[in-house]
Amino acid sequence: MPDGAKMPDGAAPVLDVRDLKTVFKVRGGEVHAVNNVSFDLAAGELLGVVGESGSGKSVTMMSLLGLLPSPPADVRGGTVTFEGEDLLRITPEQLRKVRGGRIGFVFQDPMTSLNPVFTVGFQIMEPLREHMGLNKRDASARAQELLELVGIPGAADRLNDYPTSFPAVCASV
Amino acid sequence: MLDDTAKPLVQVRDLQMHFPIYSGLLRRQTGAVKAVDGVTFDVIEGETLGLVGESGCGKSTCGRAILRLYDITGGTISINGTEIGAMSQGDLRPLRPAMQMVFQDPQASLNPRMTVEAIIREPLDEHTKLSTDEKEAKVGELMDAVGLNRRFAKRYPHAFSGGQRQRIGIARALALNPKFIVCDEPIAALDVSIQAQVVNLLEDLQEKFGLTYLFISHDLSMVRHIATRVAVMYLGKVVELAPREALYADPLHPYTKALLSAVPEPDPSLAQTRERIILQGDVPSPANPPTGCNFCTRCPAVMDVCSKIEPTYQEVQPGRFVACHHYETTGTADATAGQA
Amino acid sequence: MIAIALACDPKVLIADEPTTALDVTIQAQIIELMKDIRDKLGMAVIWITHDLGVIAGIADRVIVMYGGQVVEHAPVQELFRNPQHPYTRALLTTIPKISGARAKRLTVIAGQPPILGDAPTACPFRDRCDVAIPRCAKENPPRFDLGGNHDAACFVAKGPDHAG
Amino acid sequence: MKMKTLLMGAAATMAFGQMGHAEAHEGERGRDGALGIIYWQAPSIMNAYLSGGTKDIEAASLVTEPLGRYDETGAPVPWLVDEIPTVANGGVAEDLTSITWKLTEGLLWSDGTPLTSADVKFTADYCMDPEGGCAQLAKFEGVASVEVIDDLTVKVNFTAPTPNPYGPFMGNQSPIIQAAQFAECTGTRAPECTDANFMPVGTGPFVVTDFRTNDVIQLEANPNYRDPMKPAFQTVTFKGGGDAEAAGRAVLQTGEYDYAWNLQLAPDVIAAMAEGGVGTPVSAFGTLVERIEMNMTDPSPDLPEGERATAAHPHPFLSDEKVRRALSMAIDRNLLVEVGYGDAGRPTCNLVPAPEMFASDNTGCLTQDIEGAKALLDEAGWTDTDGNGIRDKDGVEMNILFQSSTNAVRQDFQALIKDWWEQIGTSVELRNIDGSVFFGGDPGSPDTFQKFYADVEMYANNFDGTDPASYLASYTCEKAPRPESGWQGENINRYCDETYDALVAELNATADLDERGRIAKQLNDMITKDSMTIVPLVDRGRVSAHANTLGGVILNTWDSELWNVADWYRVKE
Amino acid sequence: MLTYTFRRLLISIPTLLFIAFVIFMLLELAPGDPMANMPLTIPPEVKEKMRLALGLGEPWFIRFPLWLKQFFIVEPQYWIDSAFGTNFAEGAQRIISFQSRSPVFDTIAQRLPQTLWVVGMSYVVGVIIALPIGIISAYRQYSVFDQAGTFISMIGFSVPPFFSGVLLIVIFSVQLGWLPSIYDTTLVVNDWASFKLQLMQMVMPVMVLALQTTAQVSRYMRASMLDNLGQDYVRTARAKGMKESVVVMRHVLRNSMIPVITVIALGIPSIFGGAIITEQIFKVNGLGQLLIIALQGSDIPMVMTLTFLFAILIVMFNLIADVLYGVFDPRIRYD
Repeated sequence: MPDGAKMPDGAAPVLDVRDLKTVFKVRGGEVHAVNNVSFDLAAGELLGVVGESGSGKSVTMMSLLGLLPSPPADVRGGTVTFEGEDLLRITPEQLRKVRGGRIGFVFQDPMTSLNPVFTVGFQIMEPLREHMGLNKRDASARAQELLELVGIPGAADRLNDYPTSFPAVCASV
Repeated sequence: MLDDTAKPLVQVRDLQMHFPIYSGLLRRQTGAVKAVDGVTFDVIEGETLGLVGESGCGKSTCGRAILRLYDITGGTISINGTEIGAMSQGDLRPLRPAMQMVFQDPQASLNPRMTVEAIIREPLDEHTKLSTDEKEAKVGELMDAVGLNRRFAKRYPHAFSGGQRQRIGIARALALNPKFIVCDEPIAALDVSIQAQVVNLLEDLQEKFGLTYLFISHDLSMVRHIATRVAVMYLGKVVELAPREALYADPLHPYTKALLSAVPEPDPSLAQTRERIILQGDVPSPANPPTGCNFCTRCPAVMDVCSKIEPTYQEVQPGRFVACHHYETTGTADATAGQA
Repeated sequence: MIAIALACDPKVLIADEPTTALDVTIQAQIIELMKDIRDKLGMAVIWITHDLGVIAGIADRVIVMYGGQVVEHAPVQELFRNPQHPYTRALLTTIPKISGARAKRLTVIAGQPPILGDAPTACPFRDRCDVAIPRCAKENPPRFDLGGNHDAACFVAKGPDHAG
Repeated sequence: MKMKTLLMGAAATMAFGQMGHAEAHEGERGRDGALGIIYWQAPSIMNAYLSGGTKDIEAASLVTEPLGRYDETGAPVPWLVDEIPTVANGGVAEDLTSITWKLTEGLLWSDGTPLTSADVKFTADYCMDPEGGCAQLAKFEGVASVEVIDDLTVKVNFTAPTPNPYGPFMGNQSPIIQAAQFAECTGTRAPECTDANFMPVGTGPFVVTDFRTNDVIQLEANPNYRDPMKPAFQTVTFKGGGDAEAAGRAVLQTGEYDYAWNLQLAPDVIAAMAEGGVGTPVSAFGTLVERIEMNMTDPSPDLPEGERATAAHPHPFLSDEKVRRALSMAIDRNLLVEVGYGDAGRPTCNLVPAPEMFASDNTGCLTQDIEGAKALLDEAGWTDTDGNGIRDKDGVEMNILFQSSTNAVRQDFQALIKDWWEQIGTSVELRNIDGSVFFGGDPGSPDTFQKFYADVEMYANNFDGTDPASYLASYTCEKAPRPESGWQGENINRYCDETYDALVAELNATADLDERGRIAKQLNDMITKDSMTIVPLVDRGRVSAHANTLGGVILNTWDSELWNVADWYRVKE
Repeated sequence: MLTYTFRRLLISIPTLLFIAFVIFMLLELAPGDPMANMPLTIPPEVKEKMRLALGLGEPWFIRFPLWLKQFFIVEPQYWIDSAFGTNFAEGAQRIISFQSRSPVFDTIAQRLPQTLWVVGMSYVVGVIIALPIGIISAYRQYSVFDQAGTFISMIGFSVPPFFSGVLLIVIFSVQLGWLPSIYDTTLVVNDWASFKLQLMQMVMPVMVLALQTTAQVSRYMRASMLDNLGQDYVRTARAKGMKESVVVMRHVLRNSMIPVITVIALGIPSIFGGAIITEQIFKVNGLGQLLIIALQGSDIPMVMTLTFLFAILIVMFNLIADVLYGVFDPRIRYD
């Protein structure tokens, strides 16, 4: 019986999730949305998570990073080891620095996941300024680099666009 | 050549649906979104015609236009021999029972304040003179037919899962014994395991009631499963129409090829080896389509002529229609003799 | 969106259904892009999806979730070639394919997905399972190691001898 | 009990007032600082000739003054003249066709120019200008001309002998305005002279410094006022708007204002406010009588338009004097007063309840007598022959349509009276009509009080000044509203009695005051006590309030409440 | 955007003309007579003369164009004349009130300051109080604070000003004697003492009115915040590791403010409409009181002009609200 999904070789995993348990408090009881989920992730590996809606795959990932609103969500147990720290035990402030800094998150619907009232550039620059302490000019340059990296042509001009004027493909990359 | 025994139930000729764009101080019409721009095809009685394409290509608009949910800009639509393209909405009303629609989002298309029974009965109230008891019996039959428990007749839509809600939508469409149903992305909002249930249901009903479907979807594998023939739309036009097997085995139009190659292959060994055609760029705006061939801006096999002359939509092999210059120049003799 | 996630050179990128709402052609572009970026930046990626086709083309390993639990875990080739959990098997047969033989009729997983409630004391898939045994209703199966870095939470599927 | 307190309060005020006079003469003008007056109806203009509203006329009385006024007893007092002209002192011509006023010497306008007889003549011309829309034109009825005899003497000529020549220039509705200021404002231009209409030059104790229409008026002591010791207050703030309750509160409870006008409030509300001990309510009675008018003609809608409610068709049952008397007997006036007016009302049987010299002593109606009313109807042959509970005679049933204007107190009254009348065997249907329609006088509307398309109606009316002659004269035959007269006319009952008409003529030819009093009482009795054409209910008085620190207030219902504001002063603690 | 604004302005011209006509005809057909409040003792023929002197003798199809001309041509000319010392108006007849016989615009100009001070201030105060209440209520949904906010809103919605106003007066003016119960419109603020007096007399009416604004706006704010807090982009912002304050005050608030700003803008015309009841209670004789007195007195020119001005304001602020929406929300494009 394994402890959970193990990496192919014996190298230390980047992320190691053990027995994660998340419960939603609802009127008249609790919903066990994530139940003793364990897996790990090796450096450079691409792990697929398959399941239908309601199977708990999104909730699992949100639990890792404390993105679920609490209440009603309550991450009950388990450990999430990332770079030697247990993400479930560190302070919210420390966890905040992990989010967007060392762990990135891409969501489903690019249209609703981007804030419609801020420019794309502003939204890319926000974490740069928050986590890497870049000034406005450097952040802008880096944002441009990133857009080029993800293959958006005319990155410099795109920075000042709002998400709505972005085609779906560009918004998601 | 089409099989002579196959009788077209729906004939669409040069259908156009343009939405005007107004601008300027006096709101003069300055252009139009050419959502559907000259579409021609038949739907043969008893078949399922799949209509595929990317979002924004006009496939949904096309479906709605055929049912005359819009006042169309041009072209003709004949259903069961009756020309309805230019009919007034009032004159259409008695014909409505024969043509129905199943919508994509069962959540949004069901009135949350009506019970399931009321939702299914509503078309009966509108279009038939059945007694209350007869209507009740009919609602029960319909619920049986789509696999909904009759006990749930008094419940409201929110009490049902997505798949069940789609069944309610189907039952409503079936209430008036239609011949022709436009299914507009009926499974897009459903989970994988539920999609199969709904598709099987649609197939069963087709067999049982002799229905004809126009099945609009962006899910090419599901269309391959359900459709007998498939039409591929790009930017308001049908670029290719062919029997299912032929289309999937040997797509003629470069767009169809790209589209098929982009479908993910649920077999890792095949997935590794498959060669993908990745289309570059964005779909142009239907308000301002490119000159010549609509696809010329993204076509991997583009030629000079493509950006100048619009290719003719023509039958290049028996039962296979395509609109591409490659088949005009390299086509067979009967292709050059083909009608406009 | 991806640009934002990549902004600070993360070690791990979690992508939650990043292509679900997109057309196939765009989905293909994104998948290619993600592969590129991963190769370039060397980060680990968790890719959440309900589309087995996407997974087949991109993942190294896969975990399958059902009812809030991991029901099967395997390297991608292994999973597709040799699915052990009945749910995984059903899932693979449910989806029609773009190529190959066309099934006359789609396989259906009967019933509805479970409504999650109290901590499960039984296998969450048992009501829809075609190989369920009485034990499935009494105990929630743990993940049995099937060898080759493959495990499945199913009493019926357990044991490497079954894997044949 | 409450009445007593009020009267004692009033008496005390009077006493203070008397003392105050002595005290007030000792100081110099403006010594008492600021005075705050609050009227819950806000003045919109300071020209008495362009407004019928009491609020406007009383506000104007702070600035402009008539030649003579009436005091709190209704007796005339000279104001800008040395004496009131009478036949006895030669001021009124023996043939009663003219009156000659002699201005007091040395009077100045607030701008320092002298007041002359030319101003008096101008005032008359201003109001009598046919284009001007003067609201006080009635005051100048029968005036043929106004002559300037010399700088201080002015003579008013009448077209006919006028036994009461005190219409023009007497009382708050007929103040003198300055010719120089209004010279360009006659006729159609009258409404356009905003400056003059808002800030008139006057002879009164105050002048306007700031006028905000429908809001507030600021005034200061007139530097050229005739008595150098007056007024005691340097400035006046005349605030308008809100409601009577708030005005009462500001004087009786918070003490923010010194004088509040006409507190039309439930008696217990005023009593509760007065407990604050900051101010005192005062009350006084005038000639405003709430009454029921009997329709002497048939208002039946079955009659052709043009004949309906005209003398051509006498009323089917109200033309029987005994019926009218029985209806009057069934009413408990004391209860009505208690319910509707409290201290601000008293039961009356007279159309002319005051002044004393004109008021009849009839009190015969004050006791309710339902049984007597029933007996009277039986005696007159009105019995219930068909057993439906409603008396009838000769096939005519006593179905009464009773209309009034929309007003809470009136609807209470209607309900009570309906009950009493139904007790004596009639059926009563009630109607109430919006005041602006009921009193609007639109000849096209079927709902005006003049048209009287009902059997009985209830409202209140009064007369200006102290002389009831023209008021009583409005009940002559020819004053009945008729289709030919565009339904205009004050004799809305269509009462017609030659004896009454003759007596009115006699009154109009009599100058002797005692004799006039006798005739007036006789006329009053004819139309009320004797014929029961008009059934008076309540004599409505007025309650105002002043701060305890304000001295000199003498509430006057015959003139402006502010008539003696020059004598008001601050009571020293 | 500019074209859109301009086009909307053009459309509002016929709209407003139609509104003017409707108001005029309503007043024309309404039962009411400027002479109704005159004492009954005034003989009818005198009343008739007075009526003619007011211009009521003319039929409506003469009076309506006359009013239009006075409103749109003569009155602006007078403004220009008084501002630049020109003489365009040349003594043309302005719109004159039946009651005060003075130009209605003079009276309106006189009333505007106190209305703006009291009603406007109450609006500002109400909004300033409402926004934090709404934000915190939404962020801490179902907390004690939220419940308290709901309670206050309920009071604001359900307690009418004629009750709350009188209650305040009884407590603070009658019992405690701290604040004046009657607003002094003549007070000139020119030093610290008079400023203090102004504040004191404004406190009660402003609070009474602000309570209502607070109730309304805080509910909108709360609902809008709740709407946005559940949006995907909030999750994105958190996933980017933004501070909670940044998430709420920048991402959520900015989006939530869009509909609230519209509501606030749409509420502004009501400031000019005055607060009839509150003005009446505290004797803040502003535009509301002016309108009600004009109505009571059948002062047709005043009622007509005031209602039409309100109509203009409502139309304009509707436009402003729409334009603001376009300015603040990049999703909206008017073209």
